[in-house]
Amino acid sequence: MIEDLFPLLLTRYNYYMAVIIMMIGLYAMIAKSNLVKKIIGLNIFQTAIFLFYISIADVRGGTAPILIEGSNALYVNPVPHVLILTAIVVSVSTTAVALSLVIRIHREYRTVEEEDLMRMEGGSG
Amino acid sequence: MREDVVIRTVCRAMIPFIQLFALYVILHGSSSAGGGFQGGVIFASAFILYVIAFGIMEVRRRMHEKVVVALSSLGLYIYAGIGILCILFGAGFLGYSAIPLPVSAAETRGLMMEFVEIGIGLTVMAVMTSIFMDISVKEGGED
Amino acid sequence: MEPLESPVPFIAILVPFCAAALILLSYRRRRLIEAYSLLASILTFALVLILLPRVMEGSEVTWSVLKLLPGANLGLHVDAFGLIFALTSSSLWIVSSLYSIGYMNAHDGHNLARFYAAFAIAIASALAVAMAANLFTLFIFYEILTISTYPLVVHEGTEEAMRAGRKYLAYLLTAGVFLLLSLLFTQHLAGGNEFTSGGILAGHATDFIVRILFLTFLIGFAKAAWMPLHSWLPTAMVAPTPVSALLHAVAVVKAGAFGMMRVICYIFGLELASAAGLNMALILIASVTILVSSFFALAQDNLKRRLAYSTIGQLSYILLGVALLTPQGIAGALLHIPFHAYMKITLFFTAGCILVSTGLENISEMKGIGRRMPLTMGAFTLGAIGVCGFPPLCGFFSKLLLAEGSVEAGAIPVLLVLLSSSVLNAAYFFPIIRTAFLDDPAEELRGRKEAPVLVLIPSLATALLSLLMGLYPAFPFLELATMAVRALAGGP
Amino acid sequence: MMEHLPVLVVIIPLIGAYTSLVGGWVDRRYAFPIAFINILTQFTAALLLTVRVMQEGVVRYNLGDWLPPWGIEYVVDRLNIYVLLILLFLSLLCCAYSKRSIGMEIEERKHTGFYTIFLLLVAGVTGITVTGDIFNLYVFLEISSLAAYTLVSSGRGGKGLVAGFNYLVMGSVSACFILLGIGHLYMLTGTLNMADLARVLPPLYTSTTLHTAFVFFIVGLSIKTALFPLHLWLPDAYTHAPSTVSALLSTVVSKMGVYATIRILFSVFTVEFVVGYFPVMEFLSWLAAIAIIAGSLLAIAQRDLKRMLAYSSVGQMGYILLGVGMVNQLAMTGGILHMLNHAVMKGCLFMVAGAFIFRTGFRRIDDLKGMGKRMPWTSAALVIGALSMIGIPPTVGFMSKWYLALGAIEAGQWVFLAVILASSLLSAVYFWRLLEYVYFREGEGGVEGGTGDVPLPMLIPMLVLAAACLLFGIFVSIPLSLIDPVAESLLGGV
Repeated sequence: MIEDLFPLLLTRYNYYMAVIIMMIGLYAMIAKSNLVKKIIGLNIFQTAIFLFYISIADVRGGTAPILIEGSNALYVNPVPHVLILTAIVVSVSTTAVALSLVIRIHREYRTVEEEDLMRMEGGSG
Repeated sequence: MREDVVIRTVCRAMIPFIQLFALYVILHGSSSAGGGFQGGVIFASAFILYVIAFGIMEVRRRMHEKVVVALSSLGLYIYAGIGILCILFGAGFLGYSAIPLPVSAAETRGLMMEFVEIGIGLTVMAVMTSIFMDISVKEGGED
Repeated sequence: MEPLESPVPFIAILVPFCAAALILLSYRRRRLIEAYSLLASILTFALVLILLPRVMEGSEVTWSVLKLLPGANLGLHVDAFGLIFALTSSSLWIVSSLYSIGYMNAHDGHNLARFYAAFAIAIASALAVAMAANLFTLFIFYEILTISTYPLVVHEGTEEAMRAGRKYLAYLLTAGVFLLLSLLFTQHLAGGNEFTSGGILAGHATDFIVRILFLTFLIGFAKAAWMPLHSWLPTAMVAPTPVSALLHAVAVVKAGAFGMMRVICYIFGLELASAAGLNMALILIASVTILVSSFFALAQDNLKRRLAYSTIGQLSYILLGVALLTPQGIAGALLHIPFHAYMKITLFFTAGCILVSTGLENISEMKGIGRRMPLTMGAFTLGAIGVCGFPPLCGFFSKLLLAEGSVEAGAIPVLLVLLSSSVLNAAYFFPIIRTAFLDDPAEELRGRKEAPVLVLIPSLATALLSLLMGLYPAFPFLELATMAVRALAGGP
Repeated sequence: MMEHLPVLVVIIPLIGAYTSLVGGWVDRRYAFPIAFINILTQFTAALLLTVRVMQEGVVRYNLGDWLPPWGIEYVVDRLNIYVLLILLFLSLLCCAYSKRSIGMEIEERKHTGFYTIFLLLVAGVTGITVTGDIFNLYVFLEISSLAAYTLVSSGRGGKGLVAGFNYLVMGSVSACFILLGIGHLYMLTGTLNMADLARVLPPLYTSTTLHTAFVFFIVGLSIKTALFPLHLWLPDAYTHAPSTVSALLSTVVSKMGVYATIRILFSVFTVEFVVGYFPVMEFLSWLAAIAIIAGSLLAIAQRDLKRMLAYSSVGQMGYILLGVGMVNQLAMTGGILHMLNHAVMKGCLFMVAGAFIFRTGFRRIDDLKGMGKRMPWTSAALVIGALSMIGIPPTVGFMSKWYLALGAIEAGQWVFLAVILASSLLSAVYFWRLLEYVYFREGEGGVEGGTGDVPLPMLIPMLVLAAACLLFGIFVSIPLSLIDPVAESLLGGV
C-alpha cells in the first residue's frame, strides 16, 4: 500500500504542484486584507490551473506541434496550449478589471485594506 | 515626471523593435505560434513602456483617446466583417475558403486568417492601451 | 339532459372584473365610480338570472374558459348546487353596493376607487367559486377572493386595521396553501379535479389518505370559520360595515362553506365520505363550533363582533348539514347559504345604520334606540328572529330541513345541538331587541333620527326579502336545493 | 441568412458593442439608440431562429467550417432558444429602462461605455446559450461575467465598487473551478464538444477523474448561480449596482448560470451519471431547499428594498435548482418554467425599486409609505410582481409553484413539498409588508420631487413585465409548448 503511494506521489507530482500553488493563491485571496494582494492571489490561483493544463498536454519525448514534412515525430498536444492562451487572455482581462476597480476604490475610500473598507461601510450604513 | 535620460534613450531605442516584433507575432498567427492576442499585447506593452518613460501627457498628445476607441472598433469590424463576408459568399461564419480570391483555397484561408489576426491584434492593442491609460490618467488627474 | 354550452356564466364573472378596471381608471370621479359599481351589480345579477330558467329546467350550463395547464382547466359549470350561491352573491351585491354608496357618503369615504374595485373583484371571485367546474378553478378564485378582500379589511388604514389585515391574511393565505396542497394531492391521486357527482377519489386512495386529505381540505376552507380557525373573522370586524356584510353574509365565509360542500359532495363523494368516517369528524367540529361560538357571542358587547360570532355558528350549520350526508341535511345546508346570507346581511346593514346615524357600536349603549330608529330596528328584529329560526322567516325552513336531516341520519345529538343553538341564538339576540325597544332612550340619542335613506332602503329590502322567502320558500332556492340533492343522490 | 442565425445572434451584439462605442464617440446621445436597435435586431433574429428550431428540432452550426469534434459547434435546441428568448427579451427591456434610469446613477461621461459593456454582456450570455462547445461556454461565461463586474461597479459611490470587487473575486474563483473541470474532462476524453462528450463519457462513469471534474463543475457553477452557502457575493452586488443593472443581473446573468448548470448536468454528464453514478441531485435539491428557506428568511430581515429583492433571488434560484434536482418530468418543467417566471417577476420588481429610487431616492421600505398614490402605475406593477412572487393564481409565480409541487409529490419528497408551499407564505410575509407600506399607510407627504410616475422609458418596460407576469400565467401553454419536450429530452427517458 504505502510502497504504491510513493511512485504515485513521484510520478504525479505535476498535480500536487498545481494544487499546492492553487492553495497558495487561495490562501492569499482569503487571508490577505489588501485588495491588491487578493488580486495577486487570484492570479496565482489561475496560474496554477494554467500549469496544470500545460502539464497534461505534455507527451514524454514529444516536440513542438509543428508539422514537418516527412517527419514522424511525437507531438505534444497543442489544444491545451490554445485553450490556455484563451484562458490567459481571460485572466488578464479579469486582472485589468480588478485593478481598475481597486484604483477606484482607493480614490473613493483612500485605502485598499479590506478591514478599513468594512469598517467604513459599517459606519456609513 | 522626473527627467531620466537613460530610461528615455533606451526606451526610444527599444520601442520600435518591440513594435516590430509585435507585428511579426501578429502576422505569423496563421502559420506558427503567435497571433493577434499575443501580438496585440506586445504592441500595447510598447505604448505602456512609452507612458512609463515619457509620461501620460505625451502619449495622449500623440494618441488621442478617441483614436484608441476607433482602433478597437476597427479591429472588431475587420474580424466580424470577414466573418460576414464569408457568409455572404455562401460559407459558414469564418469559412474563409469561400472567398473568391485568385489564389488557392489554402492561401485564401491563410490570407484571411492574417486579416482576422490583424483585426484581433488591433483590438487587443487598443483595449490594453486604453485600460492602462484609463487607470493612470484618472489617478494622475486627481492627484 | 345535455349540458348547455354558453358563455353567460363567463360574462357574468367578467362584468365585475371589467367594472373594477373601469373604477380604478376613473378614480377621481366619485359619482362615476358609484354608477359603475351599481350598474355592474345589476348587470351581473341579470346575467345570473338568465341562467336560472335553464337550470330550473334541469339543464346545466357549462363554459370552458381556458386550458390553463395540462390537467387543470379553467372552466365554469352551473348546476343547481352552484346557482344557489351564485344567485345569493349576485343579488346581494346590488343591495350592498347601494348600501356602500350610502354608507360611504355618510362617512368621509376615502380611497373609494380601491374600495369599489376590490368589492367588485371579490364578488366576481365569489361568483366564480360558485360556478367553478373543477377544484382548480375554485382554488384560483378562492385565492383571488382572499387577496381582493384584504384592501377592504384594512380600508380604514388605522394601526388596528393593519393588524387585523395581517391576521386575516395570515389565516387565509395559510389556508390557501393547504387548499393548494389538497388540490395537488387530488390531482395526483385521482388524475383530475373535475367536480363529479359521486366523487372522484373513490378507489384511488386508502381511508387513511382520504382522512388526511379531508383534514387538509378542512384547513384549506378556513374561510368557513370553523373553530378553532375562526379568530380572523371577529378581528376583521374593523372593516367598514358594507365589507363586514360582504365578508360575513355573502362572499368570503360562504365561499368557504360552499367550497367544503362542493368538495365533500363532488370530490370525495358521499359514499366515500361516510365510509372513511369523515362525517363524524365534521359533525363534531361543527357542533362544537355552533355551541361555543354562541357562548362567545353572548359575551360580546360590540354589536358587529356579536354578529361575527353568530356568523361563525351559523356557518357551521352548513357544515353540519353536509356532514349528515342525507338528502334533507344537504338540502338544508344548501338552503342555509342564501337564507342566512339574507338575514345576516340585514343584521349587518342595520348595525351599520346605527353606526352611521348615532356612531354607536356597543350594545350596552343602544338603550331605546328602537324608538328613535324604528324602521332600522324593525329590520334588525326580523333578521334576528330569522337567524334564531322562527317562522315565518326563511331561517326556519333551512333549520327545519337540517333537523329533518339529522333525524333521517339518526343523529339525535345533532338535533339537540340544533335546538340548543336556537335557544342560544335567541339568548344573544333578544336582549338587543328588548333593550332597543323597551328601555328608555339615553340622553345622547335625543334628536337622532333614522339612518339616511340610501343605507336604510337596502336594510329594509333584505329584511323583507327574508320574510318573503320565508313565506314562499319554494321559489327559487328550495326548488334548486331539491334539484341539487336529487342530482347528487344518483340522478341522471 | 437564415442558416447563419445561430452565429449571427452572437455577432450582432458584438458588432453593436463597438458601434455604440463609436457612435458614442461621435455624440454621446447616439449610444443608447444604437444599443437598443441592436438588441431589437438580435431579438428578431432569435425569433426567426425559434421558428427554425420549432421546425427542425435542433439547429447546428459549425464555426469556420470545421467539423464538430474539432471545431466549435453552435447547437440550438428548444432549451437554448427558450433561454435565449428570455435573456434577450429581458435585455431589451432593461436596455429601454436604462435610458432614463442611468441618468442619475452613472456619471454622464460613462454612458457610452455603459452601453458597450451592456452589449458585451448580451453577447456573452447569447454565446453561452448557443454554443455547443464546453470551452467556448467558459469563454462566454467569462465575457459576460467580466461585463457584469464592470456594470455592478459602474454606479456612483464606493459601495458598488467594493461589491463589484467581491463579485469579481468570487466569480473568478468559480470560473477557475469550471476551467479545472473542463481540463479534467479534456484530459479524460480529448474532446470539448458537448454532444461528443456525452457520447464518449458513459464508459468512464466510474472514473475518479470524471468525478473530480464533476465536483469542480458543481462548485464553480454553484458560485455563479449563487446557490445558498455560496451566495455571499450576490446581495451586495444586487443592492449597490445601478437599478437597471440589478434588474439585468437578477434576470439575465443569474439565468445564464442556471442554464449552464442544466446544460452541463444533463447534456454533458447526462441523467444516468448524476443519478446513478454520482448521486448529486439529492444533495443539490437539499441545498436548493435550504436556499429557498434561508433566502426567504433573510429577505424578511431586510429593510432595504433592493437587498430584500436580492435575498429573495437567492431563494428563487433555489426554486429553479430544486425543480431541476428532483429529476422528474413535472418538477423539471416547473424548474425550467421558473426561469422565465422568475425573470419577468424579478425584473419587474427590480425596475420598480429602481423607479422608487429614481423618483424619491428612497431605498428603505419604511420610507415608501403612500407611494401607491404618488406613483400609481409603478405601484400597480409592484402589486402584480409581488403577488406573482407569492404565487397567487393566475400569475406566473403560481404556475411554477404548481409544477414544482406536483413534481415533489411525484417524487415523494414531502419535505420539498413543504418547503415549496412554506416559501410562498414566507414571501407573502415580506412582500405584504412592502405592499402595506406602499398602499395602506399614508406618507408623511411633502417629499420634494416625489410625485408622479417615472418617465415613460422606465415605465413601459416595467408595465410590460407586469403584464407578462399575468399573461404568461394565464397563457402558460405558450412557454410550456417549448418546455415540455425539453424536460423530456433532458431527462432522456428516466
